[in-house]
Order: sequence, then structure tokens, then C-alpha cells
Amino acid sequence: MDYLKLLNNEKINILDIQSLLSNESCGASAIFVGTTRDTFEDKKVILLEYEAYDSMALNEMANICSEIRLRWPSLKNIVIYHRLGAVPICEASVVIACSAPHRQEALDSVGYAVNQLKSRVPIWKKEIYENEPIGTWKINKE
Amino acid sequence: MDYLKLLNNEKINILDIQSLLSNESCGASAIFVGTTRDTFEDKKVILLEYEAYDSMALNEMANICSEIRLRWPSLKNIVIYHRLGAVPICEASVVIACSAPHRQEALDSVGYAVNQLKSRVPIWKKEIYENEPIGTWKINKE
Amino acid sequence: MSVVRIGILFFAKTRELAGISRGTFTVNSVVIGSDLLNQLSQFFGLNSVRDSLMLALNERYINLNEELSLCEGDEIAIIPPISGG
Amino acid sequence: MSVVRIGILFFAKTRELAGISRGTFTVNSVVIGSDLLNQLSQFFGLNSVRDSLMLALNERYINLNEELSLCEGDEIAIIPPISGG
Repeated sequence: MDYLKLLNNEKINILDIQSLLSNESCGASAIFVGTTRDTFEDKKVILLEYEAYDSMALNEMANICSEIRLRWPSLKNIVIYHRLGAVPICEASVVIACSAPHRQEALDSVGYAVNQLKSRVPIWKKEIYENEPIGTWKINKE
Repeated sequence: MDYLKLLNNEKINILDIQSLLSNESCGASAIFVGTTRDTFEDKKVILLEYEAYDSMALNEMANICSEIRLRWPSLKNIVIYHRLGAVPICEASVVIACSAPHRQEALDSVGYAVNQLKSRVPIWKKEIYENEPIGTWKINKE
Repeated sequence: MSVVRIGILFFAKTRELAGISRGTFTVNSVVIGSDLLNQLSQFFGLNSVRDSLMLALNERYINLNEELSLCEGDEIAIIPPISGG
Repeated sequence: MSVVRIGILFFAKTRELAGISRGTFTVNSVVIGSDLLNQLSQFFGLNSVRDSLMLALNERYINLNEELSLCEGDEIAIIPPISGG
């Protein structure tokens, strides 16, 4: 199963994710958690906000699932959750997780999915720094 | 910080692990969860048990931490928890997790640590199958 | 060649520059992607960031070198550089 | 050449074969790893799995080709193929 969600001002609960991944035939789960950082180039981040083109973002997340299932056919469950709105420092903004019978598929597919998400899912992050009233829209590096 | 533990007949709590990983300067955590499977070559596994050479296992886990910190110097926190004794089907037997400023170090170091753990930490698993009174000591493949 | 009215969606930086999150635009139904982007950038005040933008047509990325056949009511999203994750 | 008494630890399959989890063994203080393994396998009934075994001396893996200098009270662990994870 694929579990895809955009959460508005709601924490991502890792216990929920673990139970979505769970499958009796699976020996391995890999979970990537992206968290918000408190600094950018020595500037203190005081607030972070995400916005998305919701419908297209969910489509692209579903496309990523299809692609990784083609590359790693043994994958069981995939979870991609992304938080929107304000995300406090140190909290998870994104979780990408896969379960599989063996570890290598789980680890490799999560790594691949993270890169894909960062390069094509239409979601944007604005960082607001201390002593700078206007926020900065970030750009993911390749 | 390195957090290393052998848990005797106690569940691994992923929320604890997430809070151990958390660090304000870290943008990424990768978590590998090894879970017990219900079948092996069409045989139904009814019970699984782990035993360890505890003191040496903890030493080897610490050595793995030192090695991955040499390879990925930006790593912040590392967690390696392994459960011992009976582990019910579908529950986590091992969790290996790293936090880092960027995703690649977190993902790569976890993958490397999983392989190292499976090849050198003195821990053994016995599987007991349905209709077979004598259990089988498993061997990790390379 | 017919003319169609399409919906335009703005996000992040381009939403702030355009001052709106949705608009409409009238354009020839057959148009090269990059021409459409030029017209939209001109009209909605996005020239300063034009070269960093992508377009999506009905929730799919389009290749700016290709010719589009637009229908009345199609939805074009202007996609500034993304930063999810 | 002196003779020392060392502690022996057994785990998993070798614990079951030997029927004990700890034992003691008396051996020359200077010995090649593989010779020590042969003597232990003979003495504790591990010949059937001998070729799959490793040894650890005081919690460190040893190279079976190397000469060991053992001290009274050293601890040798017999390590069958591991299956953690």
C-alpha cells in the first residue's frame, strides 16, 4: 500500500508511520525524517513555513511510488508524509519510509524517493530569520 | 552522542529513538528498523530468539560508531538498539539510526552500519518453525 | 487559431510577486511552452524570476520547448524552484 | 613454554553442542589461533562445525593465522556464524 499525505499544522507521528509500514513478510523498514534546522549560513531561523500545490504534490508523490515499485518490486508499504504551514524548529517536515523483505531494497528505495521528492514535488519552504522581517524562499540544490 | 543498548525482552520504542536523534542543527535522520518475519522458505516461524555475547557486542557496536564517524564526520547522534530474548513476529529486533545536517550522510551511514552490524556484532538468532521441535540457528549472508 | 481562457495558479515567490494566488489569462490555444511563460511573466510581473520558472498544465510538468494545445478552462501552474523536504 | 588456564565462552549452536556456556581450558601460552581452535573443537565436541567458527580473545576477534600470547585468566569466546539484525 502507498500512504501519501499532506498534513496541515499537524505533527507527523512516527508511531503511526511504523504501524503503516508493518507487514508480516517484511524484515526491514527504512525511514527518512527531514527536520527543520535552526540555522542557515549563520543566520538564526525563527520560523519555517511550507506551502504546496496540494493536488499536484499528491500526484507527484504517487508517481514516485509507482516508479520505486518498478525499480524495487519487492517493496511492501510506502509512506510519504509532508507537513505544510508553520513547522517549529527540530520537528519533522517530511517522512519517507518503505518496508521490504530485505534491507537493501528498503534503504535504497527510501534514498531514491527522498531525492525524487526534493526535485519534483511542488512544495515550497520559506525561512524567516532573526532580525530580517522578510522571509526567504528556499531552493533545493540538485 | 552514541546510544547503544541491548534490550532484554523489552520492546524498542521508536519515539525514544527519534528523540535521541533530535538535534537543532540536524536536517535529516535515517532510521533502519529490522523486524522479525513470519516465514522462512515456506516454513512458518512461530518463535524467534536472540542471544548475544553482550559485552563484546556493545564493544563492536561502539567500534562501528567510531568508524562511521570517521567516514561521515558531520554525523550528530547515532542510535543502535538490539533486542535479545524472544521477539514476537512483526516486532523490531534492531534499530540503527543516525542524524546529520544533510540527508546523504544520514542515509549512507545507516546503510553502512546495518551491514557492519550484520557482519561482526556477536548476536545470534534462532528460529523455531511450526511442526519442527528443534530450532535453527540462522546465519547472516554476506 | 482559437483563443482560450485558462486558469493560472501562483505559489511561493511568484504568488508574492503577482500578488494573487489565482488568475485567468487569455491566450492562443496552440502555443509553445516558453512563449506562454514569457507572456505570463510579462503580464503578472514575474520577469525578474522568469528563467527559474517551470510550468505545469493540469498538474503535470510540461517541457517548455513543446507546443501546447490548450483548452478552455485548462489550469496552468507557475512553479518556482521547489524546496520541499 | 608455560601453560595457562583460560576461560572459554560458548554461544548459540556451539553452546548447545558443548552443553555448557562457560568452561576452562589449559593450553600452551604461545599458540597459533587455528591450533587453539582445533584443540577446543576436539575437547568440547565442536568438530562438526569447526570450519565455521571464529575466536575472540578478551572481546576482540583474532586472526586464526596469528600466534597468540595467552595469559592466565584470558577469555576466549567461540563465535559461530552470527545472525544479528
